[in-house]
Amino acid sequence: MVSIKQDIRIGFYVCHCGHNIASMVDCPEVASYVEKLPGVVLSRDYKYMCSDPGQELIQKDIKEFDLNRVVVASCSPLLHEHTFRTAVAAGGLNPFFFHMVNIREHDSWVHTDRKEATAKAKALARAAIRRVAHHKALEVKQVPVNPDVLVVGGGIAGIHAALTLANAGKKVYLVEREPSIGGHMAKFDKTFPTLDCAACILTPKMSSVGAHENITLWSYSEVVKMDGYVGNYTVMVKRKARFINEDLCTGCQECVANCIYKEPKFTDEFNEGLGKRKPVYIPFPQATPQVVLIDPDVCLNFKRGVLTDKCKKTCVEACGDRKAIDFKQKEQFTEIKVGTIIVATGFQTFDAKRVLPYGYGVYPNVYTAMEVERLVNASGPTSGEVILRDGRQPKAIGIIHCVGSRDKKTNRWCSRVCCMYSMKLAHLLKEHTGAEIYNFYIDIRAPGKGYEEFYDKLNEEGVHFVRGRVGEVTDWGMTPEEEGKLVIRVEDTLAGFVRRIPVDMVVLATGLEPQADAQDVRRLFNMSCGTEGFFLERHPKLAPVNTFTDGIFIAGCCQGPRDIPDTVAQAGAAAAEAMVLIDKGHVEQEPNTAYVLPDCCGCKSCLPLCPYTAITFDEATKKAVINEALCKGCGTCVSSCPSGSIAQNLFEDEEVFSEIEGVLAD
Amino acid sequence: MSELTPPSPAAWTPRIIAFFCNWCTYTAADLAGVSRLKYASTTRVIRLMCSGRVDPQFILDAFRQGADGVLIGGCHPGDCHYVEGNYKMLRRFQLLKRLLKDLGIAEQRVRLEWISAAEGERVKTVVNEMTAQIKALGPLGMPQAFATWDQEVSELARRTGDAGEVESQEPVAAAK
Amino acid sequence: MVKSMTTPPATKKATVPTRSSDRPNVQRPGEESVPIMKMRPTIKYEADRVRGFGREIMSVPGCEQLQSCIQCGTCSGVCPLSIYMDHTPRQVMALTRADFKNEVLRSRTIWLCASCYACTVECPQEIRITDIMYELKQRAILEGIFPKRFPIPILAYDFSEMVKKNGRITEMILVIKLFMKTSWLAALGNWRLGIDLIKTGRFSLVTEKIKHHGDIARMMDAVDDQKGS
Amino acid sequence: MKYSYFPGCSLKGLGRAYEESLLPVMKHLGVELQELDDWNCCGATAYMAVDEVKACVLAARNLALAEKSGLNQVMAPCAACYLVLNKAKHYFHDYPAMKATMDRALNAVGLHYSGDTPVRHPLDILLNDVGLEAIKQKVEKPLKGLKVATYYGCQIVRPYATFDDQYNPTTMDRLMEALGATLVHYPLKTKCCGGSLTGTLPEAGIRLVYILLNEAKKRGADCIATVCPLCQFNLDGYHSQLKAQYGDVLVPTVYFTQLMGLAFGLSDKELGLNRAAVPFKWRPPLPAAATPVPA
Repeated sequence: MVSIKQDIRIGFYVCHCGHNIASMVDCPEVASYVEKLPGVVLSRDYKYMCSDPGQELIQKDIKEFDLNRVVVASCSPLLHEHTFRTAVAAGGLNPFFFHMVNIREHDSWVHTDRKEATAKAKALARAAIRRVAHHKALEVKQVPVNPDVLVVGGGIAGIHAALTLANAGKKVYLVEREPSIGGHMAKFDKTFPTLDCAACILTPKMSSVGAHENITLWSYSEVVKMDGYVGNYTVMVKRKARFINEDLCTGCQECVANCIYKEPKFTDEFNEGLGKRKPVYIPFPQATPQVVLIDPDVCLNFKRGVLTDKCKKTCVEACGDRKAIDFKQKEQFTEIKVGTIIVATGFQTFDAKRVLPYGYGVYPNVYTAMEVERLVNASGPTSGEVILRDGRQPKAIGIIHCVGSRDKKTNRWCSRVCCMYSMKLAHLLKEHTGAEIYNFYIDIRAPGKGYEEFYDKLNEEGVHFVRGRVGEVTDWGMTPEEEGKLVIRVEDTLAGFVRRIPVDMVVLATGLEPQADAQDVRRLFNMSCGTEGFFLERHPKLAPVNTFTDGIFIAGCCQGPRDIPDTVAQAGAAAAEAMVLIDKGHVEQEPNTAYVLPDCCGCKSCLPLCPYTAITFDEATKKAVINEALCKGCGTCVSSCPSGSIAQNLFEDEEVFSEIEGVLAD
Repeated sequence: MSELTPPSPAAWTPRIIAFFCNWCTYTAADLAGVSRLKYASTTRVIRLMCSGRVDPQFILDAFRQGADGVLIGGCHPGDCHYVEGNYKMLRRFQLLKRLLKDLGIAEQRVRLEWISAAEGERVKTVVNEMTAQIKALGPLGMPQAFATWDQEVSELARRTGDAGEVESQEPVAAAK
Repeated sequence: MVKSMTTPPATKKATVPTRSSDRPNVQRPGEESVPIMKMRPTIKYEADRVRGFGREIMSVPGCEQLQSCIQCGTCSGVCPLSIYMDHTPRQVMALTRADFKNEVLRSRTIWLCASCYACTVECPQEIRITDIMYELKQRAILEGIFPKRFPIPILAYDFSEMVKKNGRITEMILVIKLFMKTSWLAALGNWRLGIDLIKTGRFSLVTEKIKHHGDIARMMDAVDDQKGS
Repeated sequence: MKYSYFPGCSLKGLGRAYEESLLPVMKHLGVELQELDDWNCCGATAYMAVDEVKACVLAARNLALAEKSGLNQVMAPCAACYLVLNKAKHYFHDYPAMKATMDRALNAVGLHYSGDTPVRHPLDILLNDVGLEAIKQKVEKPLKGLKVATYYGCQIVRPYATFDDQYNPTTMDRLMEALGATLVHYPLKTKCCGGSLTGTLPEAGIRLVYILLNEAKKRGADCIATVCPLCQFNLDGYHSQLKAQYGDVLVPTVYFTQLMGLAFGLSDKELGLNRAAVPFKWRPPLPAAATPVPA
């Protein structure tokens, strides 16, 4: 049989994890099986190895039985490897004389036959026993953390995270793609369920960001490149040309008033296309920074984005001595160094045109919820008056929930906020128009503080709730009362029959989905995405703002749909996580780096393989050299070395071979 | 190419060695567990930091030690935690497949899959698919084959009266 | 004025506490007045379920997705014929999944489905409702549950018999047979149609047949053999 | 361009005007059609209600015959046939048990189906194989001034969206525009005509026909262009009941191929235009002698 070095004394522990493992794996049997394996001095099964008594058991055994290797078979090493290494170290051993076996996520939870699952647990345990005998003592490397933080995205999540960090004295770079921070929240009229005005609660935070000495705000900018590792990231930011010198612009907007275009005539993005703006404009009155910008696509001084200098430039005249307008401005690239990054890039609303039966884009009186937010807003294009595209005031309004949510043909997830914002809009529309209002819903989801009460309130206000997903919105009337109206055809599922309801206005409660470029952002920051395209958290319960890349955190709707309070809470959590690293001052790096063995023949074939240029060639010794600081431990060079002269800590050839051998040795 | 093995016994279940990268596929397998997806208990996962660490020798050794199949899981192209380790693996994998073919090992016995951390469902599908395919192929039985060959060679040597030089160096005893 | 209206007899009994004469009768022209109130419990007991029926339907190719129905009612909302149904398509889905076989197979709904597939393409859970309706029709025909002289199953049956015999359909013969079996009155009501068809040269009683008309029967037998085995 | 042609029972019966107009129009465009030898009923929707498996087996015989004919593609002009043949093909690929049954049944009559033969609709062939440019060049009498409501019905776009959009198909729209006709905004283009319910449950069926006709009339259509023999029959045949029940809502219903024929300068007789109960009297204006036909 396989020989084990004489001095190897292994302690083995199999965890029941309550019933999680024990219900599918016969833990005592695994323990007694392992006990007979060569090198094993002691083998135990225990209810909860990760508990304090469990860890203390390991420490006690190490001393009592003079163990020099420890193997724990329990859950995933991604969850508790660190816990047990710490326990082993506390017992006086080098923490790397430990190996962990995953018999929960990879065994008991995914199999249905107790015999097979037990056999698999034995095989995995046996492999670990063989492997751990080859383990070496290793030292953890400490790397300092740069205390500066980058926050990407200036919606409410990014704003809150940046302010939290800045208030704690950290230096923050806030990068926002749009000309102003504020995100979607800046467009909302009121917020549910308290109905406080979105601008009233957001604007003060926006101004604090603009004025904070610890925050460098770069609006109209994008991150284009990220390098480095936790604690030491190098980031390239593209600052797009707004043709205005931000330092010189005072936000007086005299240029806007004096633009050659007397009337605004271009689509106003902030008002969802319901209003107009000029080529030189400020996105909205409370925009932060209070700096105008010029749209080269429509400005007369440009033609198709290229400077022609053919306009009279009344704006420049109006600006006068301030000289803030700079038509020659080019985009700039700035490199910054930070230790941690918070990604809060938000969401986009579902494109209602994708659900054809609801007629968005076909019937002018079909609106998206975002458009209605602007329509009921006092600072919106109609100053808060609800006037339809055809100039009428609606007497009956249908609000259709779940547009682009809970639908396998578009987005299958529940967007979480639509029920509540639909009810908010129902309330506001009722208040503004006195119209008859119908909500068409599949299920009302109101699970938040004061949310169910808000639903009650709406019922009391006489808003109709019809349980049924609308089949179609049509413009053909079957009865005189339907003529000239939009007709909603729906099954009232609680009444049990089909209804046709004529309305003047249809509001589509569009869902939330990942930003169109979420995949690019994910690659940029080395994150993962869930199948639906939102950024993936490290653990759905226990690490909701961490990502799989250390030092990179996520907050807000880029991780999944959520409302404002949850977003703010999450942004605070992300800021706190960043501060943990900053205040600790250093990070520990897994010592899984590669190193060159003396028998390197100098063939150089490993040099181009390393994406981090950690391998160089020493002309004096004619051998490859690996810079431990640059090596990230992927092991690609190890498996590619033709002479087998590169090895990797924690993943030595003999360790892997013995694992293969062990796992198959039954 | 024909396989080396006799038809499979009824009660036999395949043994598949899976080399999963730490960042994507291992995490996906964890997710499959957390989601309580159910799949065949045929795989034994060996965790590596990156699919780029999978040495072709690991695969050959797995077969030698008695594996019926080898599954390698890495991040999707473009998503590698180490930029491009998965591409390096892909390159090697193509060459290795040719080698295995020449050795008479059926193509379906090795499989390279890109499974991201979010694709727990994919782990289940791939494992089940591969299990079914290998079940159809039957056991590979390399250790037994080695034993037979060794026996033949010893026999030959005994007959030529020079037994000492060709004694088996393979740890065939590892196979039960 | 209210008093002059016909009061439904049932409400005269003291079962309704409020005085009936105080309430305006909201009867619309053409609508029946409330019939005599017959007491019939609508409660369903577990024994009313035909256990396994739902599973059985869901095991038919194309019908698997029924299990993920969220009862949103989109199917009924888009169905052009749901306005005539006793149970809306959504209710049929719920009843099927919950094993209420008798209620489903006796429902008018399955016969009203015109196979336009609007529900199937709109269903947010990608349930192939039309295919489920087909399956339910088949079950009903198989079990002989449909009203006497009800034309749709008769049409379907005649159709299949004619195909089995001739390989093709001669529409006029099919239509005439249908009217004979169901209602002469209906045939009379369609006399204009017949004249039109004759006038426009579309009325033909010459049987369409394929050359190898034995083929169809052989193929059908092959299917039946397999089912039997 | 040569295709195997599966007419289906309707095109030999109630829908013969479809075939009568389809064949000369295709010939005019240089598309060769070879009628599938000894084809049988496609399986159609009524059969689906009796036995889905058998319906698929019926369809499979036609697909096998088409494969045997050596012509790679089969054209099915009737919407119901088009759907059933496609559905059988889907089932053949998606459900191994269904495939086994089909194989077995075909084997009993010495046929074999590999699962490849594409089933094509004439609109698909016209737009994608022949091309609008080639069609435009054949237009001699543009349908100038004719207001058309294009009506696709259910089954060529549902449940399988093969060559056109499921919600808003446009192939016929583009074809009509190429012929010089004016389109009427007709959002009911994929609504149901009632299918066989017009005969079996007239109250329900004829109401659907009424909605279709009424909206076409309200929107000013001179005719409804259709692609399905059953749609044409329903929209055309029940005029007396419709009139009695709903008043004058009639709009002539024609096959799109008949309109193509008119634009190509073919005669009424060649196009079966005399076969409709609600006569379609509009004829393209003669092109001005001096000006060439705009393409």
